Amino acid sequence: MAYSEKLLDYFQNPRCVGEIPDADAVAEVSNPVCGDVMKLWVKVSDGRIQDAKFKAQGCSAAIATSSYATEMLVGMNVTEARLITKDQIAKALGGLPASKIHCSVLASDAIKQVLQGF
Amino acid sequence: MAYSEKLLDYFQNPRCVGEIPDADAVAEVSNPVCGDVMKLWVKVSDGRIQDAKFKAQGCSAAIATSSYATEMLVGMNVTEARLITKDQIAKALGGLPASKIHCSVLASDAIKQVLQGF
Amino acid sequence: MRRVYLDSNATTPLRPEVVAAMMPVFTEHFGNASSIHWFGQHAKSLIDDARQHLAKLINAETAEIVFLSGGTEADNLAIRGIAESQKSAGRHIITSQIEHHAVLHTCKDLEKQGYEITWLPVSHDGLVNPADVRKAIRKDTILISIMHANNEIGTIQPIDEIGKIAAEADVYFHSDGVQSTGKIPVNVKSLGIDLYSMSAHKIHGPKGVGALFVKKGTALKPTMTGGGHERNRRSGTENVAGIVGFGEAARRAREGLMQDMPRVGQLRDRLEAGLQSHIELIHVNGGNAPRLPNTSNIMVDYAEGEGLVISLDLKGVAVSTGSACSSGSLEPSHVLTAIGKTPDEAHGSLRFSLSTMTALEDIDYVIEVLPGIVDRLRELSPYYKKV
Amino acid sequence: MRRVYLDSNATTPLRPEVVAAMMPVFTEHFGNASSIHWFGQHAKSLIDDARQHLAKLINAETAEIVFLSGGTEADNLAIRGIAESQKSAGRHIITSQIEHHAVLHTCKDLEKQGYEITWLPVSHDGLVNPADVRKAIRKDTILISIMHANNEIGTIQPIDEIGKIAAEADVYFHSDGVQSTGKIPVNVKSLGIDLYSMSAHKIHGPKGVGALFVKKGTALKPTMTGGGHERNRRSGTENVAGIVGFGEAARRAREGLMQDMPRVGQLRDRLEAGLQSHIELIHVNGGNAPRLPNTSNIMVDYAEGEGLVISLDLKGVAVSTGSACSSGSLEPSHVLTAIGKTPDEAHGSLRFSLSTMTALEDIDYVIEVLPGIVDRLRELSPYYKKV
Ligand SMILES: Cc1ncc(COP(=O)(O)O)c(C=O)c1O
Ligand SMILES: Cc1ncc(COP(=O)(O)O)c(C=O)c1O
Ligand code: FES
Ligand code: FES
Repeated sequence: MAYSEKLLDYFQNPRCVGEIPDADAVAEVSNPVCGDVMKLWVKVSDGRIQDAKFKAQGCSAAIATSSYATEMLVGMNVTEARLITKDQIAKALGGLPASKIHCSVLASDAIKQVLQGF
Repeated sequence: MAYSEKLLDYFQNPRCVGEIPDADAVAEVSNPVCGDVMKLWVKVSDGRIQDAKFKAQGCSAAIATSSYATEMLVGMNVTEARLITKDQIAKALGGLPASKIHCSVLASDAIKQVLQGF
Repeated sequence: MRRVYLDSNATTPLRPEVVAAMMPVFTEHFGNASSIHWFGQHAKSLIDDARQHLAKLINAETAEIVFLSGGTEADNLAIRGIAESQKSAGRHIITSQIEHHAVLHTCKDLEKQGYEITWLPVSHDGLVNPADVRKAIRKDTILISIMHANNEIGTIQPIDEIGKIAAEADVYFHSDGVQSTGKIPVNVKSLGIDLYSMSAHKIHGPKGVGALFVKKGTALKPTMTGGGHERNRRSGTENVAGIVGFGEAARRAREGLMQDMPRVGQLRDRLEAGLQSHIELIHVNGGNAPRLPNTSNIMVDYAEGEGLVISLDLKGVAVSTGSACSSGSLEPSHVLTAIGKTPDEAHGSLRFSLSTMTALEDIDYVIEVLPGIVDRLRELSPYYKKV
Repeated sequence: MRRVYLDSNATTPLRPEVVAAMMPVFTEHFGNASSIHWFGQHAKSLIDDARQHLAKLINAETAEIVFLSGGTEADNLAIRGIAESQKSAGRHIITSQIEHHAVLHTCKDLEKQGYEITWLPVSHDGLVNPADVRKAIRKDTILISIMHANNEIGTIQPIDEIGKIAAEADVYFHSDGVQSTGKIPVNVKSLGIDLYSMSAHKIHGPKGVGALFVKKGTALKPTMTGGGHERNRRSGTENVAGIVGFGEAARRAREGLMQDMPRVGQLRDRLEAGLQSHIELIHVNGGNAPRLPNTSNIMVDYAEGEGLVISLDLKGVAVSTGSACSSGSLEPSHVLTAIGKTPDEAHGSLRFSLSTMTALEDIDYVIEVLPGIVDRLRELSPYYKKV
């Protein structure tokens, strides 16, 4: 298996799955190469992300990185959160095989997009 | 082994090896491709080959076919002997692998040459 | 953990009989088949036997079988060999959009070198239309290359009709038979084929061994030059053990064509029926066309293929999204795209490929575990709404 | 009958450890290394290990090792790959007259396609003169291909000097290392080599597996296209078992370089001394040059090589006249011709090639039986006069 234990855990038991009906912002991004998608909901107040949830239709790396990134968001302030990079996410999950590096783009793009208005 | 039992027998125990000091004719031929040589001595009287001996420096097929052909000659009349072909010799020894067919040319050429004067 | 292997179109384990046939070749009958001594001649006779098994499997003459390093080399030799030998006659090649990468990328390479390639489309069921082949033939057409059975969806092309069209037009006809050899009956004579690619590791033989059927009289420039092995068609010390293994695998495959393959087909049908009754919104790609008995390509709406493969793998089940070669790639399968799937749909497809070693329990285990996996992934999907 | 195998430059039996390493790969770890599931990833890790063993043997990086189907393919890929990728820079190639057919015929083929080849001569001892290489370099020279050790006479070329010359002139340098790999120390870095051919079956690995060292950054057009395996350098499902066998053979060879090879050299010297003291009028070809420790090429006056080989074979001893590939041919060896032998002399040569599996008794048996054989054949010769 080319994936780390940790990545597989986030794929099999993703955290922060779901929708936030009264979210302050929602973003939906898709990977232009494979068409995989991630949707991200956040509740923001006082410049801080109070809650975040995601849904994704994508490969295991997409799901794991999306889940991990969403979990990261909770409690973070918006300015910090904007700085999250795809490499940071990938690294935190034990790295990704070369052909899968692009999969973490979904999460970093969704974060950037969902925080645009704040 | 690509050679027949019979061919190997003629290679290992060649018949009619030697020289005829008072031969009626001697021929020496060589294979233009590999440089292998056969020398053939005959005694001829009354249009019949009374005795024949050979020497050869060549591959196993060359030695076996030379020996077999020399043995054939003994007792044959000259006209018949002239008709001996390389295929006939090769066939009598169980055939030759494709790359070795030319080796029996030594013997048929030597026969033709040694009988030229009769 | 139970391990279930349903990725036989990628590769297969060796049959025990094949291993048994190869073993003595490694250490006892290890000669170089070109050597004239006992070790060499013995090795040569082993190769001759294997060549007979291959010839028999596809109704060829032994002199028409050229041993190579695999299916990829067979495709390369067939296509490059004809392209090179016929280039003064013309530079137009006809192939399809669903060929294996070994054909596809080789034709692309020739395209860059100035050859013209016609890439025939296929129907939504994954079939080339012979009429399209006929229409595509030009005066400068030198080769038609249409695979026999597709590796991703298993559809069997009408190569008998294409063979006739090629023969009438006097154009060389190559067919990539890597997936069909040993799984369905093949008769190169009645099919009108000039070149046919085969590979051992798809039928329980060793990897790294293949063969190309080259019809007597076919002009083919070798791609690998050297010692002039294989009647000057392919140089390189023969892989005697591998060839012996291929021979044995071919022999067993031929013997099993009438018994084993129908059983495999039944298992495949059981798999499809079982999955369809337990999982909503799934579709069998190529399901309306004649197919290999061992292959099932299933499109799962609202789930992504790699995630399914990884989830199944974590349950011990080995399947693939498409062909193994491209499994590292994000690009949607060119085969599924060619049969009209969107990239999104293509990305949700799973290939199950069985073999004579597949057991009923393997199938039932998949029917047991896959529904839960699909449910779980669908629940993650922002688009899926339970009906 | 006692069987003595002294044709190791043609091929070798597998070491038992190599067979042991390969066995589980056939039936258990049989996955396709491109598959993402457990079977595939396991296969991939086995290949990675083997790649490390190969890299270590010649002091390369793992990413510089490309697995192939044999030494012939390695030579073809190196030469054709550079010729194709550099053709806009030039079309001149420098090689020697004593290369293996895999290089020789590939260069001949390129010659027909419009490339210009300089065929460097060798000395009577079988060595290329580096000064000749330097002189032959032109503005349009794209490749120098000089073998490391010759397969027929075992002479070791001064490739360190040639490597320096190539580097100074900024010309790619390929060396056919099929006979040297694992027999003498090789350090591709210090030798200044860009491409180095290797083959498993010459060092107790399986036939049908080889490798090409390709220095990082080398532009090489692939000759085999398809699924893009081996970092796009060579397509085709990897021969996992074969590669594992090659890895194990390389590992053992490296471990044995310092102990086994000197012993092999002593046996070879014993053979030459023994034959020279029992048979008059014999000569060691290339005997004054640095040679592989395992190779002895002996010219026997007044006897023909094939007859000697067959006679020895009938006594259970396997040797060859020249390279195995050309053993079916009547033509004199191009190597012996190049070192100045007449066709006649060349035809009277025998190649003995030993391996780490050769026993002292094997050597003594040959010393015992060969004199009688030579005597018998000489007595048949019309030219031989006993002294
Ligand atoms: C249809 C088809 N052609 C060619 C190949 C290539 O064969 P090989 O894996 O032996 O290189 C494969 C399998 O990989 C295949 O499925
Ligand atoms: C020097 C040399 N190069 C290349 C080759 C070809 O290697 P292979 O037999 O693996 O094709 C050989 C042996 O046959 C050889 O001795
Ligand atoms: S393959 Fe689409 S995001 Fe990973
Ligand atoms: S090889 Fe010279 S005659 Fe047979």
